[in-house]
Amino acid sequence: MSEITPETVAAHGLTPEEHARIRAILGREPNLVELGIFSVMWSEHCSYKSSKVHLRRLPTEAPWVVCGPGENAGVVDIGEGLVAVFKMESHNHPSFIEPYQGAATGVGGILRDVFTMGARPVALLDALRFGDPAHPRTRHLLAGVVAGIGGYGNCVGVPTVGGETTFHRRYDGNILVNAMCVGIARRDRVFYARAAGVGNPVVYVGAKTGRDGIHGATMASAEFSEDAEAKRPTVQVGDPFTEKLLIEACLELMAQDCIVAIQDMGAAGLTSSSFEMAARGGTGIELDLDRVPLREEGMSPYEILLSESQERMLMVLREGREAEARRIFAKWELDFAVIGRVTDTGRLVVRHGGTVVADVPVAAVAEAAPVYDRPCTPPPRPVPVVCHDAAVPVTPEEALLGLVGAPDLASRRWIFQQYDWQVMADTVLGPGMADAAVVRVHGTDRALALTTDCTPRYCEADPFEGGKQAVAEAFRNLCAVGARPLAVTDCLNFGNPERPRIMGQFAAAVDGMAEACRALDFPVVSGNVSFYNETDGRAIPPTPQVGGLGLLEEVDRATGLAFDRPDLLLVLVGLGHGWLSCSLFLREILGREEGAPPPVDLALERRHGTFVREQIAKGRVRACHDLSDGGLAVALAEMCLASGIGARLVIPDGVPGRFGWLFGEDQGRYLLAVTPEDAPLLLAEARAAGVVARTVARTGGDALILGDGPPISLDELRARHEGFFARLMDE
Amino acid sequence: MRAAVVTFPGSNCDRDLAVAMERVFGRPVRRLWHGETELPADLDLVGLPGGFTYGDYLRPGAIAARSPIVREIVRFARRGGLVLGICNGFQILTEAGLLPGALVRNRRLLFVCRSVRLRVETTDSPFTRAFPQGAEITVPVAHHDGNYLADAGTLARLEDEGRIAFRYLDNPNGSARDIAGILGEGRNVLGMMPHPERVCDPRLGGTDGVPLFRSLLEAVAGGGS
Amino acid sequence: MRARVEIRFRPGVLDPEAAAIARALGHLGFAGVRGVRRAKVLEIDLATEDADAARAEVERMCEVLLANPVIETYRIELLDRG
Amino acid sequence: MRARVEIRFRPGVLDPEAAAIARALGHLGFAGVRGVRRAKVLEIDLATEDADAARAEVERMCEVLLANPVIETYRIELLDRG
Ligand SMILES: Nc1ncnc2c1ncn2[C@@H]1O[C@H](COP(=O)(O)OP(=O)(O)O)[C@@H](O)[C@H]1O
Ligand SMILES: [Mg+2]
Repeated sequence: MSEITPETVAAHGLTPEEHARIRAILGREPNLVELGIFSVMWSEHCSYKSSKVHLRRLPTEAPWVVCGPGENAGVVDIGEGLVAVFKMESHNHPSFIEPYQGAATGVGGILRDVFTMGARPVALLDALRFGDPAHPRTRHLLAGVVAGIGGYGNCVGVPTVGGETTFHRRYDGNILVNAMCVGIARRDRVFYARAAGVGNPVVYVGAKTGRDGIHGATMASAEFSEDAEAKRPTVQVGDPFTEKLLIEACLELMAQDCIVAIQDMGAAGLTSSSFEMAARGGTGIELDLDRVPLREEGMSPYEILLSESQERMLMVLREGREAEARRIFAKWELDFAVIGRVTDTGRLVVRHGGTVVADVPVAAVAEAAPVYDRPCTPPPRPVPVVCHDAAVPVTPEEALLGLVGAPDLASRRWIFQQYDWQVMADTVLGPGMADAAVVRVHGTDRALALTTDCTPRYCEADPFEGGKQAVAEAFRNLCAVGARPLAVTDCLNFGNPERPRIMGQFAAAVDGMAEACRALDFPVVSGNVSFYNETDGRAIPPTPQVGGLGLLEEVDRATGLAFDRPDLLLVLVGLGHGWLSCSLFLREILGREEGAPPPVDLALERRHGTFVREQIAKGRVRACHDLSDGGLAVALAEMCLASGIGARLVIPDGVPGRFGWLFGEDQGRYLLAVTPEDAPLLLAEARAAGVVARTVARTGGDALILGDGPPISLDELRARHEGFFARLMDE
Repeated sequence: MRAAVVTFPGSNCDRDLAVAMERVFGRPVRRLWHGETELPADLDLVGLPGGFTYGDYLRPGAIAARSPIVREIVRFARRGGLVLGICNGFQILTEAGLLPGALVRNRRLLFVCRSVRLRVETTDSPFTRAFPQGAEITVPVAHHDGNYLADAGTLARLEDEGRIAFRYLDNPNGSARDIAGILGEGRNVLGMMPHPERVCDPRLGGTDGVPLFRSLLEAVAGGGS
Repeated sequence: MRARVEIRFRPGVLDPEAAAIARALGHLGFAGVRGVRRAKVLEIDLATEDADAARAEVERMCEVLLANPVIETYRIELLDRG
Repeated sequence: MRARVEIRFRPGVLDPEAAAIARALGHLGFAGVRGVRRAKVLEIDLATEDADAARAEVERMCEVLLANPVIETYRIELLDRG
């Protein structure tokens, strides 16, 4: 075994102090395999060493939470003996290197996190951030990422029902690909990754192990082989077909009483899966690498342990049930191998070729994992900028046409048409149809509502308010379809945590999220942190992506964007102050990226959300949309486009600024379509509930009219809305 | 109506198809595994569902078309049994030689999932008899390889024999003559790219697929096509 | 023995992927591209060392699975094990 | 001038399609199949008749569009116009 030099240690991303700690734990110098194990277990990705102290501040509990952070995915009760299992994860860097495979394997990974807990995956969402549309790579990255997400999700047969896509030059060198998966399981059949039962077999299932994505740091150590370059592709290739078989086989086995613990092999593959199972269960595990199904010849123990080959799972079975399990995996033509046992030694002992190649104490490694409270520079609190009507060189109609065709607001049809969002035949409201996707819980009258949200320009200006806003917008999008918001998953994408400014952004965003989650009773049950999203010292805007899940008890109440008829009244819920600071209007129309984002009043947010949900439950709301980017005018335009029916918006006398009234992004607001008969009741109940609500528009015709301005035909509006992607992607 | 739906490795609309059939037929649908070497003796209808059998590797439907059960389905069809192939099921039927032509990559090369308008071109089949003549319906497509092609002679014969069951009004994939679905020579086999099973439940945005399944029910109750 | 099977669309079958590649090359400024055709190659390692047996076996593989005669033609070549 | 580009996965990159084809051949009774590898071939007709210019141009096409260097390698061959 080669000698461990300071260079080897550094190449494994470990500091000299961490190296010393390893020596103290082992009572000796680690060998290379052990160094590899520590390197991945103590990596930022696996250990959350920079984020842990902050993540503790997020609320994680509620009566309906069955399992919070710490397992493969979060679990919440959705009634009728069922639970929803969900999580979001990033695959940013791989998607930048190889957009198709990077995004595809991102989807594969998040699916495994969900079905490993015994849930059948029922929906996928994707939150994407690209660079400037004019940047030469953007088109290629966008095409590849979308094809990869579709290529994987469509093939496994899980509908991709929603997501988010925005563009900003600050993502030119660091795109974000965050994928969320939601599954449904029986409450009494949730599986955890906690090894138990000394002597129980440890079983490997799925695809064979190759030299995929082996920890980049190790490339530096020359002693592996001369042709290391050729032998070690760092890009993993996904095989959705095998994943589909793996889902079916695992769920079939889970219906039997064979499994003690199960864990997917994600980052750091066999190492982290076996380690985490043992750590959670307080046991030891013995592995025999000679029994691992391999795709290539001559793989070293180091490579086998650290391979990130996709579509693999590790299980602990009840002793004596191997044959039954093997039969199921044989039926699905998947590899199945007993590769080890659970022990009571508390150590991970790995053998290869008859000798022990690694022997490390599990609990000590987990407990001694470094935790850093890194220096934080609190972000400055920006001041709002004001924008007077006189400073706007365009008409409101021109501004609206500009906004609906802007990269961040244009129709995403080009994207979601490449996703099968209907497979499984339970998608009630798909992409482009509502503020949140609505997926029926198969065989019941219930439905889940799903959304992803974050407004990076707010987070950049003020990470605390931005973090709050991301949670509040998710909450609002769920309420807007009539769902009761239950819980949140997140994916916190930031720059280099070793820089105090970045760490300050992170801490503030987490604080903002925590405050909103607490106020809205909307706990975080799973999540993921992605640091080091920066190139040449330029970080992405802070992007704490939030994934929200809500529950509708009556699927028939699910409410979309589209009016179903003319002569409906549109009621605006919530009060606007014409907040244009940090708005999309300011950026797209006036070319100014500045000022404080709109503050979120969490008490109002909650009150308004509850009111909207109650009105929807009473069957009074024919269509609903929350107000977000682009404010009232854009929300109304989107509703008109979704329904093919026009509307006339009445601008009240005496508003301080027309542009602020039309395009301001004050938070906590909704637009509800109601019949003239229902409107008085709804308005009276609003008053009683302390909710500001007023009628602002009436549906009808085939144009959108802003106040006494000229009509904007829906055809023109649509051409602008659809034009951006058509131009960008079809030349 | 005694119907069955086959599951191959990689099928993913098998449940959807069975649910839609059960909804319209009002009775349970058998589920068959691709490895089975015999069909149940008393079947009226076999459904080949959508999905990505064998990951669409080699050619969509190619590997599944060589399964033991497909040999039996070919025999069943030759005896006059009803066979419905949707999306990947259509691809399997062409690969198995039960239907002429082939389905290749969409002209724009992208996967396409959206609703399309179709015209029912013939009501003279056990799959379409419950539609009004010339009916226009809205049915979703979701595929990467739905671009139907066949040689000129085959296309002419399909037209002459009235075997084009459905035509796109807004062709999403470049199919020759806007073909969305075709009948076999005996009119007892239908392959189509759009997914009628996705529009059998008003909650999912439409019921335009129901007449297709009702046609089958009538055909079987009426003792043949 | 190793066999190499080259499978391509029959003449006259429009290949949208080849057409797209030709178009993309044009857009990228490769003005001299007159046309693009595509084929796929499968290299199959066989147990047998008998050339005739190998060819016959691969011929059957093509008929049974590897090529779709409605749209494709194929050509088999035997290679020394590389 | 016609160029022929053969593109294949780098060694070690998973090729699930090739594996599925090998498995399918096995199921169909071709017991002698030891392994399958896949490649794709692009035949490009070029305006130029200068071999060096053609090779340089196709080399650039591979870099810019045709091959994905992260997972693929390619080989260029010049053919007489067939
Ligand atoms: N990457 C994506 N994948 C799938 N659907 C997407 C994606 N990006 C946007 N969408 C869908 O497009 C629609 C419009 O997106 P967006 O403008 O972000 O909605 P909203 O403002 O209502 O939150 C939504 O239905 C959303 O789910
Ligand atoms: Mg919204």
